[in-house]
Amino acid sequence: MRTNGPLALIFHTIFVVAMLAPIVVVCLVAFTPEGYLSLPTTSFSLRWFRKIASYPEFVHAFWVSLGLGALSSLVALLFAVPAALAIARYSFRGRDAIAALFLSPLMIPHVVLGIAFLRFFTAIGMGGSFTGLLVAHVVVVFPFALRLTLAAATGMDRSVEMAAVSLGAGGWTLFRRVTLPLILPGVISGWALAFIQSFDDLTMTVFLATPGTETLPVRMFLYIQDNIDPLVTSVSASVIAITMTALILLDRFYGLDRVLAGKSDPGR
Amino acid sequence: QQKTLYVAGYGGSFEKTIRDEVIPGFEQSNGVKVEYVAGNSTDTLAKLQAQKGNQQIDVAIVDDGPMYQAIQLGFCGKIEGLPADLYEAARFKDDRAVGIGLVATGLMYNTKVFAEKGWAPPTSWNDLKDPKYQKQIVIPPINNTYGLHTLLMLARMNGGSEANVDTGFKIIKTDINSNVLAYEPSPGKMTELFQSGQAVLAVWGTGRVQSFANTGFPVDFVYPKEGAATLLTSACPITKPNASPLASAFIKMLLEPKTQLVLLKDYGYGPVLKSVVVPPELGKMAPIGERAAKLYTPDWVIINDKREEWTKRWNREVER
Amino acid sequence: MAATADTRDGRAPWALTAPALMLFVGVLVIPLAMTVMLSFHDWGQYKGIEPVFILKNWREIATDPYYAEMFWRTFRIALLTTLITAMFGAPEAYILNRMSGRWKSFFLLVILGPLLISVVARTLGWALLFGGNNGLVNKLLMSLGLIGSPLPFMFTETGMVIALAHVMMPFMVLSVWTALQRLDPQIENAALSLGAGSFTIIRRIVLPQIMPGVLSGAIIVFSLSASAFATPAIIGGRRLKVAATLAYDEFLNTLDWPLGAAVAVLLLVALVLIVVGSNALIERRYAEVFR
Amino acid sequence: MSFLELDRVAKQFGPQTVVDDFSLTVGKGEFVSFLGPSGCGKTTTLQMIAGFLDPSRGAIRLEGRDLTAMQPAKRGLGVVFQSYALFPHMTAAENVAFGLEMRRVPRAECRERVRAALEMVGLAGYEERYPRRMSGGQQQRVALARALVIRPSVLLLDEPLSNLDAKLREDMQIELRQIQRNLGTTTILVTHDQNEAMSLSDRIVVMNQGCIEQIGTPQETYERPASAFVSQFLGKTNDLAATIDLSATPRRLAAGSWSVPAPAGIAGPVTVSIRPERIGFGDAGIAAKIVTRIFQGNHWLFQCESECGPVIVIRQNDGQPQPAEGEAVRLAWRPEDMSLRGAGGVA
Amino acid sequence: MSFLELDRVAKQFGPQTVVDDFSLTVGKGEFVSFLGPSGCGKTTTLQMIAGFLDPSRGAIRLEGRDLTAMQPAKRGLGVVFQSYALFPHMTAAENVAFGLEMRRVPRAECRERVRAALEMVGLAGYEERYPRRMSGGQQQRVALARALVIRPSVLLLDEPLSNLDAKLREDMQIELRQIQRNLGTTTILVTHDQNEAMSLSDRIVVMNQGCIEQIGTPQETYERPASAFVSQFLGKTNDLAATIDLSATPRRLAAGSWSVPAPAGIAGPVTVSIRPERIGFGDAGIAAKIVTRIFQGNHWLFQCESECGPVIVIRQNDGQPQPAEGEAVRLAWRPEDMSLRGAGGVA
Ligand SMILES: Nc1ncnc2c1ncn2[C@@H]1O[C@H](COP(=O)(O)OP(=O)(O)OP(=O)(O)O)[C@@H](O)[C@H]1O
Ligand SMILES: Nc1ncnc2c1ncn2[C@@H]1O[C@H](COP(=O)(O)OP(=O)(O)OP(=O)(O)O)[C@@H](O)[C@H]1O
Ligand SMILES: CC(C)C[C@H](N)C(=O)O
Ligand SMILES: [Mg+2]
Ligand SMILES: [Mg+2]
Repeated sequence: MRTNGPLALIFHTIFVVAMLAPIVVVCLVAFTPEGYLSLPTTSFSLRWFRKIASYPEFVHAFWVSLGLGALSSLVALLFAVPAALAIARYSFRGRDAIAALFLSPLMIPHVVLGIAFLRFFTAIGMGGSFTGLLVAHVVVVFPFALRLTLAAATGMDRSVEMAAVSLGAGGWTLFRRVTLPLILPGVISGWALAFIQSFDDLTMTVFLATPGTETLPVRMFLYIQDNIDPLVTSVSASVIAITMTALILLDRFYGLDRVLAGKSDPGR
Repeated sequence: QQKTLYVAGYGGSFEKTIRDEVIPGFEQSNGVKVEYVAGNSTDTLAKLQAQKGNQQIDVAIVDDGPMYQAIQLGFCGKIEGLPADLYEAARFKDDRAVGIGLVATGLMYNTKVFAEKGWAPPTSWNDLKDPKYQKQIVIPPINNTYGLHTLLMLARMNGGSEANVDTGFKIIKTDINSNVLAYEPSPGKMTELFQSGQAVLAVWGTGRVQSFANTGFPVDFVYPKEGAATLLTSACPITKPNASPLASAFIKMLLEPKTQLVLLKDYGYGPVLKSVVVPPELGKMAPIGERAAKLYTPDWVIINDKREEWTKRWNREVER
Repeated sequence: MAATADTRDGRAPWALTAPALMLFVGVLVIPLAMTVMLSFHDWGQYKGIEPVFILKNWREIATDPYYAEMFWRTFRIALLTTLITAMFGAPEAYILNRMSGRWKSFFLLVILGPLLISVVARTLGWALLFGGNNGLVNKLLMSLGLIGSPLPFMFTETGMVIALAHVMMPFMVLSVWTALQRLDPQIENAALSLGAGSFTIIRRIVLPQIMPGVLSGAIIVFSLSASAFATPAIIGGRRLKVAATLAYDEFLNTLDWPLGAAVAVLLLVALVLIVVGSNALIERRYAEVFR
Repeated sequence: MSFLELDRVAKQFGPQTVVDDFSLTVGKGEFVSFLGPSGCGKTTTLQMIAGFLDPSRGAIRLEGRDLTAMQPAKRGLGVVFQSYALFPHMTAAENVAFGLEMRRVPRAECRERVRAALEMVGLAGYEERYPRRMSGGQQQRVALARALVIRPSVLLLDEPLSNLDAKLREDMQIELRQIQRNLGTTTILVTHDQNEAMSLSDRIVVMNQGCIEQIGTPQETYERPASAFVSQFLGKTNDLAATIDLSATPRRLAAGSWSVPAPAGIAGPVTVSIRPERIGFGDAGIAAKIVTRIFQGNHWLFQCESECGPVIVIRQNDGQPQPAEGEAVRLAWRPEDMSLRGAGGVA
Repeated sequence: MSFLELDRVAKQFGPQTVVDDFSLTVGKGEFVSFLGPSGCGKTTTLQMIAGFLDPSRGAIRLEGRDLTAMQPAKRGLGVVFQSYALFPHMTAAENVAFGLEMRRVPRAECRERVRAALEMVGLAGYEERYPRRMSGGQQQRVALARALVIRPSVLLLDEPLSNLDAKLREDMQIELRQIQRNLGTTTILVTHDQNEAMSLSDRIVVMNQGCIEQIGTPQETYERPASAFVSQFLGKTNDLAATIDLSATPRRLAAGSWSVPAPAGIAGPVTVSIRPERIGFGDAGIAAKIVTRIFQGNHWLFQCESECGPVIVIRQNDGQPQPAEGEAVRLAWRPEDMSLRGAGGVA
């Protein structure tokens, strides 16, 4: 197998540094002993991490975000995967229009979506419910699930599916045992982006969240109403730390490349 | 069945204060559950408009500017039985809302940077024109009350008035605009710009500056010699079918001297009741006593009439 | 070649899209239709929203060059962002794909990193790096004597594009990476044996085959950048408004929802046209890859 | 009994007709091969039988029932694809086990049958290997095992042995034949290898440009080709230009210096077809010179330039000295081994 | 002159050694074939020569220069992959033109050469077709045209004709041989087809389990196999158990009722190897019964059960009546056609 040349590795290094720089800075600030945003120079302090403990609503909001993100991206996949397969494989009348409709949540500013959903849910008596928030998130993250699944499904070798059919696999089994594993990299990437998008959304969620269903970004946004202080950075650093821990555990017990590259032979 | 009262108000430390100091007592004495819906003034107002005719919120706490809009749009009900010793400035027409805290709009500056550079602390609105602050000033935009005050003050100092703010626009456009780093309404962003050293001078309110200074950051507030304008944090009960009488009760609780002192301590709000006695250590910045008396209170009747037009003009002339 | 017989194709795509279509019609189309309706309503400072049918807002947008300027900036920024993410993200995905298993997943996650922390904290990072005289990078560059005055970043269009490209990068990298999974490495070897250099292989052999992925990434990035609110608001500030911040302003500060709705609907329509148009163009250009 | 029936089947891709007017009846347990030049429509026909492509015209019936009405999964087919179509995300064993799992074969039996199938194709020990890590021939054998293990009632094989060496190929052929005999599996084999087709099939279908040229037993098609195409395509054939000399009595068929008594009913210029393995080197016959001599293991192939044009000759490698390149020889054959064609057809 | 040299090359995949101690010197313009069972490491070796895989040990030199130091693109190779590896997003013509474009061949010349190349492989008229819309054999031919059109100095062919019918295959073989002769192209061919290897190659490399078993001309490897493996792998061989009877004078080699004078230097139980095409039916010889008779076009294959075990016999299809299945026959061969192995090796 061909490996990356020195030029590629230099490019890669610069790329990764540029991607990480702002984040590293934020994480560093989390360790400041000062009461305001500053890079720790002489000493590091955990005071801003300790302070998280005195805001139980942050912890609660984290769980809400986690649950909402996981649930909405999962539900979105349930709808998006079949739709993506249809769009990738068939040319039928209205295909382009449907594809455009499915992508439209990407194209509307989230403020507008937030208010549109708030009006709509209020009108149908679903205002302020978690279901409403969930449905809105499903719609908003749907395009990610769709587009990435689509990227994996277009141009897939169909004879493999035919082989499965000839061996007696039909419908659901065919999908679960053959089609899904083949498009798995796309599905997982789609899920990851959908999850993160839901986890990160602020502008729409501000309108739909009610007390008890406030997400972490909403909580942080409200927290910095009067003042920005390093708590924002320590919360961000904690989220990163939690994510990394989860991923390392996943890698240990399952293998990340299996998740990300699908189960097919890793080494080629 | 226990009833729920929805109170919409600012997030952050304000929310914390209300949750800790006001809500428990209120719930106990009224046998009701209070849900606090956090959001800044504009978010709350947008929610009111979106849920028009089907309001969830019972009490709204917003800045005075948005409050006038809310009243105009008919969202606010009448408050019965307001205390008598309310400052006149805290009253709204027909008692459709009431001020719960008094804030002065003036200048905030970074004391450490000023000291390092050997600059004298600002004293006047005219200091905003000083070219040495090139790209280091932050002013909230016009749809924020602080921005509106800046425009009004500059107009008044130069012979204008609420009815005629042309001079204000002209000065901002020609003399101040080049010094302005950003027209930033968000308090979080404002503090960030100071903390990262990008801004050193700003137009802001006493409440905000007080809590910023409380974090240990070297900033101070200046009442400009031409005068500072009054800004009110205000509350109103929301009109809705079978509105709860507890809405007014909740607002009145906010006006109790005990609550007023808490707001002063935690949030730098000047009390709106003449009768509240302020302990000296709490009143360093807040508009109290004599400072409160000297404040300039804009004429909102005229402003409201013109505001839409000014906003358009500001967007097209200043922020471009 | 279709796996299911041609005659049965008639119903299958509809059956597969039906659940998603129902979801969208149920909870997106109606609110969107309400928003479109809203854009034809009247609004006044005192009266609020009046449910009448007038063209006032649309006329205003059409005639006032202020809006044209905002939209022009919006699409300029979105296009630049898309180009940058494609130019850096696609090669990076390619490099990642050639790494060995463990490094591959590690760096993939590193690249997802920016999305894990909220916009607020992320842009804070940019401000600390580039903001004013105290920005780390600026300080470093100035002390090295490479630049005389700090590089302007905050409140500039450049800053907006860079910050947007930074957040959008994972979308591009992941999309391209997904498409790369399907590539047969022997095909690259074939090109190599025919005398193609690395660059030619990428341009002539790899790129056309991963076009579905690049297209997906570009569509996501372009749409998201054109409708992004937080990053332009925080980095660009109010003086560099884009369509989304404009709509935000009308919705939240002025409360003139009909005007805001008109701006949003226009943005949506423009984006749909651009995306569907370029999608069709690229699918036609690379028809063989998309079947 | 007609088990599988193709009735005037045709397939078009866009404007191009790729298979046309294809009618064939296959009996239960029969072994039929499709032979034909590359691109003549063999794979397309097979795919239609498998139900992966719909015929543009005509009908395909399995046990009298229209195929299109049956779910592909329900047809009980075993298919080997020309491109293998292995599941890339499954090991060899998992690939083979798949069809059994679909049939809910108990776990233990399944394991045993998979083991046996892999052993049969010579891949014992490769159970845990992923397709991408196997050689071309190994992949092909996994595909074969996968199709055979389910003991299908119909086997459709598209060049299933094309990447195997002669030895293994023969083993597999024997395996195939045995399975087909023991289980009564109806088998359709697409192959480019004539020996394979001839040694395995009950009947051979020779195709050309989407149409059937001839259907018959191996010996029929080889010895009594229905057309010039078939005779050229199956094995090698020498076509020599000759004339029937009417002036002589009895009439003589002559080519160069060589002449034999002519059969009746034909006159003028004719084409003489003769298989290369029927030509011997002798003292009489047409004069020729050996141009190249190619060693082919069990036989030698001679390309000769004769007075009647190029002629190829095959001689069994019986260990006797063979004529060298450049040597002048005489080529002879028995009159009954040649066939005559006049201007148009077969005589 | 050694043009291409492999010096004790080995390749490991993980713990598994797939090619080991492979040394070979190929002269300029030589035609060498790799023959060996499926999975023996042919593709792997070829890929190392092409530079797509790095040897785990050993060196590969092209014109004396280490291959790993040369850019793959600079090696002037033409490669045909076992899996074709066509560019799926390019038409047949674009696929073939690619290598020419890389060499900056002028547009008009390029077009002409592409046309000629496609015509040569019988694909004139398929210029605009995309690979996915072609049959297996057509794709393989595009791959071949793509490799040949650049007139490479080294051609590496991995089963380039496996999906072609016999006729086309022969045309292509002739093409290949001609190109190789005219341009002096050094060619390495991986094939599972012995006839192909024998008729094309100057030398054959017989591989087994990653190691070289024998290198030699086609006739050498067939007639004088270096090991039992080679003799079994190339063509068919009958191995009969026999004994050398020391009690008789002169010593005799006997199997069943058959016996001949024994050669010197060996004693006890031996294995007699004899090629099936060297066995004739006669009046004397060992007694056997014909079990199956398989028609193979230009020859017949008989599987017999003899008194010394199973024996296969190949007879040219000379048109004479052949023994039928079940018939009792006697099998005979010339003493010089058999080879003897004692307990261990080749005698
Ligand atoms: N990537 C890989 N990882 C591990 N083993 C491999 C890999 N590629 C090939 N092998 C193994 O190496 C051996 C040699 O493979 P190679 O492809 O060279 O065989 P081959 O001689 O070309 O066989 P065939 O005639 O079937 O194509 C095989 O046993 C195969 O399973
Ligand atoms: N999807 C398609 N679209 C258009 N033409 C096609 C398509 N698939 C095959 N063809 C054409 O149909 C003809 C028959 O193809 P088919 O695959 O049936 O040939 P085949 O007999 O299997 O040949 P081979 O022995 O080379 O595999 C070929 O000329 C091929 O180019
Ligand atoms: C992709 C998102 C993180 C973009 C974000 N909502 C913004 O406006 O910047
Ligand atoms: Mg085929
Ligand atoms: Mg191979």
